[in-house]
Amino acid sequence: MSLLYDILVAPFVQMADAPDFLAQVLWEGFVSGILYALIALGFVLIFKASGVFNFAQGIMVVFAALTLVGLYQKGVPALLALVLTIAVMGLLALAVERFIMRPLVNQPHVILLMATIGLTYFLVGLGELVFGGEPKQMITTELGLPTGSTEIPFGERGVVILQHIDIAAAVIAILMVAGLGLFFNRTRIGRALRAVADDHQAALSVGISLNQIWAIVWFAAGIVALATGIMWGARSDVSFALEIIALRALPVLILGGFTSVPGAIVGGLIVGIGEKLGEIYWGPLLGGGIESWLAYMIALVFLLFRPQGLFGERIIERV
Amino acid sequence: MKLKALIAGTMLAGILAGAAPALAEDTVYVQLSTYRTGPYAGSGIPIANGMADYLTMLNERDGGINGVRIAFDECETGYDTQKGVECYEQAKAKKSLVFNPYSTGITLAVIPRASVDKVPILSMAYGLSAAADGKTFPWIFNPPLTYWDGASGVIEYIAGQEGGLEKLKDRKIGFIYLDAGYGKEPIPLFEQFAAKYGYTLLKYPVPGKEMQNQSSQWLNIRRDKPDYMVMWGWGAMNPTAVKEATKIRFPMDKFIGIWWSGGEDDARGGGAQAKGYTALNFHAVGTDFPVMQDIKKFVVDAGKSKVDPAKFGENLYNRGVVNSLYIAEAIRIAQEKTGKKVITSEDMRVGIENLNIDAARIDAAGLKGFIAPVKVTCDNHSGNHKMYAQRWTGEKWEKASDWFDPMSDVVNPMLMDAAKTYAEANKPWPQRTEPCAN
Amino acid sequence: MLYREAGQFKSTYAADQAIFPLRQDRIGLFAILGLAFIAVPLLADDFILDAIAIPFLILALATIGLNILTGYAGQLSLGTGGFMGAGAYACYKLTTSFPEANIILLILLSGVFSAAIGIVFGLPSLRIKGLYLAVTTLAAQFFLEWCFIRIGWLYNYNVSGAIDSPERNTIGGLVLTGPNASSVTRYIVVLAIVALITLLAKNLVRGRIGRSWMMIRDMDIAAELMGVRPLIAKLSAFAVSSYICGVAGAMFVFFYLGSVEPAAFSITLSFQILFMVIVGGLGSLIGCYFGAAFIWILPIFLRNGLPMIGIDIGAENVVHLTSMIVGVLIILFLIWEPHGLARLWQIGKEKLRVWPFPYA
Amino acid sequence: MTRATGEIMLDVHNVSLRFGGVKAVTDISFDIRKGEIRAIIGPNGAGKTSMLNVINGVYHPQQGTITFKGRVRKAMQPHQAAKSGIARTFQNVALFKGMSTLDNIMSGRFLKMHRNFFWQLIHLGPARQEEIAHRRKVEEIIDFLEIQHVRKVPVGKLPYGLQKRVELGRALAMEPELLLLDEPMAGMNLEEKEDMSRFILDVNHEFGTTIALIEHDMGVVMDLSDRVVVLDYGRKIADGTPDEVKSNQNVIDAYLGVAHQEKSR
Repeated sequence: MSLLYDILVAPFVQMADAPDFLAQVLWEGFVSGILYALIALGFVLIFKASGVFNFAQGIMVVFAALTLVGLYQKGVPALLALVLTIAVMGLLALAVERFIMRPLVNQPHVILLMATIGLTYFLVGLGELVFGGEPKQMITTELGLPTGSTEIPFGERGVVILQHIDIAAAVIAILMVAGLGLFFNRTRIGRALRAVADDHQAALSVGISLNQIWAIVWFAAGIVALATGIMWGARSDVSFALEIIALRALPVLILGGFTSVPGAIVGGLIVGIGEKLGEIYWGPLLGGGIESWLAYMIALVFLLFRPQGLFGERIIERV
Repeated sequence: MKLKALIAGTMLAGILAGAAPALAEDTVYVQLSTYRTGPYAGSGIPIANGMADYLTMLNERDGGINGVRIAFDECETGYDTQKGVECYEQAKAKKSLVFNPYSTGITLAVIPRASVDKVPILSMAYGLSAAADGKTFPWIFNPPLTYWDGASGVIEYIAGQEGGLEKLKDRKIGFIYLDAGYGKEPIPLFEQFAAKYGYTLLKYPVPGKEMQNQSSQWLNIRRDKPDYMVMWGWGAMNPTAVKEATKIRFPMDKFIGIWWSGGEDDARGGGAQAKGYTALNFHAVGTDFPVMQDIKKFVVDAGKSKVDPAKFGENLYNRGVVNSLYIAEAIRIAQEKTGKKVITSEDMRVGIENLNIDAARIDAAGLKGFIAPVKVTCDNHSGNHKMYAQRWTGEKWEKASDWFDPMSDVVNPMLMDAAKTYAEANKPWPQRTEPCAN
Repeated sequence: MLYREAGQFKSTYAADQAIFPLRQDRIGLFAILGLAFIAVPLLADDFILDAIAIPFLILALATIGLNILTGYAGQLSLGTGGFMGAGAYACYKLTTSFPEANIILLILLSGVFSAAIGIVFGLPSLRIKGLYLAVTTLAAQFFLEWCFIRIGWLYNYNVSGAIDSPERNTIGGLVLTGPNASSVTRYIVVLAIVALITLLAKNLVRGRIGRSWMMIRDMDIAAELMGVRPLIAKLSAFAVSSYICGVAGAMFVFFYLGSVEPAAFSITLSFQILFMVIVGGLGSLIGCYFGAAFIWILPIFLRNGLPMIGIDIGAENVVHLTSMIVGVLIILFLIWEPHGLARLWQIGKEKLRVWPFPYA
Repeated sequence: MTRATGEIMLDVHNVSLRFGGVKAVTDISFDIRKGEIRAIIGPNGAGKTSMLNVINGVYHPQQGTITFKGRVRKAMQPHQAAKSGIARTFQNVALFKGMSTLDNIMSGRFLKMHRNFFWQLIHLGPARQEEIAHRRKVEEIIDFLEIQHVRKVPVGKLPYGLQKRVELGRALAMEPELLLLDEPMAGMNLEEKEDMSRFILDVNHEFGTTIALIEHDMGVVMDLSDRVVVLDYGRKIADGTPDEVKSNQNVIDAYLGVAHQEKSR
């Protein structure tokens, strides 16, 4: 009985007792959810257009951030470093298209997934070789991003502390999603990208080659990765240790569906908020630290009931 | 064809094992296990630089120790136990005088092997605290003090802030730690002290692979409102924790790290708000010591160091220097004790067991104010030496307390008990056969 | 001309279905076994045995385990490290609970526990395929890792949180595990177990059960229409695979590392094994040995070989370089030779058939 | 051709199948008698393959029943269908690409092999004898289909016509009572078609296997089959002997007219 009480009642009593704390937990969950969603977003871009399950998306986030900071540390001014990093992500996209996508086109999904795992290792090695392995501080102020925090009174005596950088992260995420939406719906290339997701032939008729499209989506995913990396790096230092946390984007995708942009956002928020609530209010029952697998378990259970995700399309097998 | 294959195979084996360093008559070899890669590289790199630079300085300035040059190379462990064990095997194969695991996990893995393989293990202020019992662990050394000494030092420091150990009653002390052998090591002592002094211990483990994502832990800390926070962190965990502490506006002068959480980069992560963050230490920070000036002159300025000149003399760099200092002093003592110039790893064990850096030696070696005297004995391989607290000013570390002793009277019996428990759990634990030389 | 099957006619189906139908291959096998069982223990030093041979064999076994699941049954798993850990912790609990029992038996038994866990985490494979399954195996990986860290009972509440291998003897008094076990003893035991399990695995994959795995892998609906029940085929693949991984994990602790922290069974290990499978060749047992040798020895070679030929790039850069090379190799193998080194070996043998002539 | 009056082996009764809103098959009934060759024809998208998928349990119809050898089933699992004696080839070859010809056909023996896991492990004694006994059976099929020369070649490397033949061999290895062939001659040249027709007739005559066949080549259908059922837009429009069907006005309208034109070209 007391166990049931601990599981079913006590956590909610705690929440009601300290609403300001609950609000803080929700906010923290929201912010990490936004970051998961951004990683998942880069992933969805690539999956939609090329059917590649890009395991390396998480590492691209770190790689982009590391390149930015590393260039800065080598004496390049911040804004120039930003431009150069974008260029590097462009080169990466071209290289991926030329050396991975093109030779492996029409291979089974699993083969392409394994290739991106190979890419992951390559990028880790390259990033550390060039810029060194020690964690680096994000150049937040140099890029003109806000630092500091604001206390907002909440309830009778509580406060919620909002980090300005987190607010900026949320704003940038929203702008990014809006920008991508415009890109997809209003530009010629964007429409071609949407077409390619449905039908490769149709895209060709727009006059854009598949190869170009792949390069463009990988580049777009690279830009998303850079933005994510800056936000994430500002919260904790930039190092490849972030890679494991970036893997959290995978359960996000399972919840949201591999091909759905709104799915990535909603899935990210579910995972971000869900795992924080789970860890803070239910984690102590299991000795804590359940954050490391909670998202995966939620995704696993979810898969059993709805394999196509929240927003994905139902798959019919043909023989 | 078979013959060719055999020859090729033999050559391959040679390459794999690494050519045993072509040792000239007057050279000894020391392997330095380091990690310049991975999530712990932030802490590992300055230590690796410090270790290498001190040995290079000895070779350049004095031509080695008593004319014996020190050949050394690095083995990259990435703070990973599996690779660490590989490095240990390599150290053994290449007849390194001593093995420096630089990871509590690796130390734990090699402790049972060391006495069989006759490789002395030097785990300077880390590793298994119970290894201080020289009778049980003749081949393991952890001077100048153990984690349990450090933990007692933290409690002493907090008591000093509060005005006495009895004031700890009904206080809440939070402990945030890397959830691995290293971070768990001091828990028994904290728990024992909690029972004794009446404070409540709150534990916040941080999984190694998620150490850059501590927001849950710090949310919990915000809810629990401990009076003090103590940290056993390493690598990327440290700057993240400091940053998170500033985010929840935890009073930084009540946040105390062990000596491994006291890197400049760790505190810098929190920016100006990290002012007041405190860490223990057992050697000085900075460059105003003859030994550091020599390193600068013979190594750094000569372009023989990998250190970024701006980071020369920082805390963890100096930690590496101290580590190599112990190695070099032990070699010197082993030479004296055995009368040999080129010593073996078994001689080295005797050397470390008789390590004695007293005030006179400190002056002679240009270490005044750099370290406190250190003496290892047959019974006590650690020695419960002095430490002090340092405080972050927002830009650098400043000394925040005098040198003080750990609570040896409490800690030592616990250490010896723990050694017995360890030997019991790992039956049949070998009896010490090495004679006590002193 | 050395490697020709001319004149070797098989007059029975039994002979045709032998593992090595060719005489040269059989001779080669005996030569390798002789080398492994006799020459290596006599000639190799402790470093070769402890740092190369023993881990290579154990990792090759784990690679076989994963290859059965991924290469033969077509189910991608990223949870190998977790399953290996399950075997290791099971063995630790068994031997500390029954110190008198023979350690080799316990190691073989501990695989049963990891097999059971493998079956549980294999259950989703009935509804989930391909990429989705890969994500659910990550759930297994992270959940098991968490268990190893947080469930004190698993490591007997050691303060260090690590498990270590206590000293265990055979009936004759020969020390098998613990610090006093000699490298040669441990090597022979590992070699024997690995060779035995390889043989058993080969028997499985060439028989009815192995065919049912490959049928599911190649065309699951056609397999079902031939009477294969996906439930049984997939779960048996998970069970056999996790059993082998579990045994490998137990040996990893007891015959190689001696003491491990939970971090040893992290996702890094899972990837390492996956790379061995890819480089060695999906769906090939001999490839597992090639892959394990390649991935395990490459960094050791780079670390020690480069300085010997006068290139010193620093210990850390060797690690970075290894990571890059492995990454590139994975991609290259996937592009050029998805069947990995095993296929190259085959091609090499074909060439050898007609050597020194360019064509047969 | 009196076999069309044999006992009813399979009875499809009022079967309807929908995917979401799309009707694949609507209210279809027909039967297959023991020993006959039954053809299912119709234009593209008529629901022929869906019908086969319903018969061997890949799809579960929303409506109607399937009676096979006297047992009424509504939703059968594919492996149950296999067990009760239904084998199948596919429109787009569905061989096990990673396996050799021999292993592909051996896989057809899956249900006939019974040695358990532990015998499999040691692969001595019973398991080995079983393997060899079935190998003998498989070699008979290989001889029958004249594919000895590609016995050990991975099927992915075989030309299309041979792949179709191997697929037939795999189905035959199951020793089925009812054999479903989905366009066995699609994409073949004339010579290959003649070979395949011969094999189908031989199978029917020598082994007495009942065959249901989907085929577009009308000449083949008319020559081989005892009875023909015609589908169009998921509905049955005709059923009877080839001659009856040929003269059915609905069929001519929907399908045969086109085919005749093609033929006369």
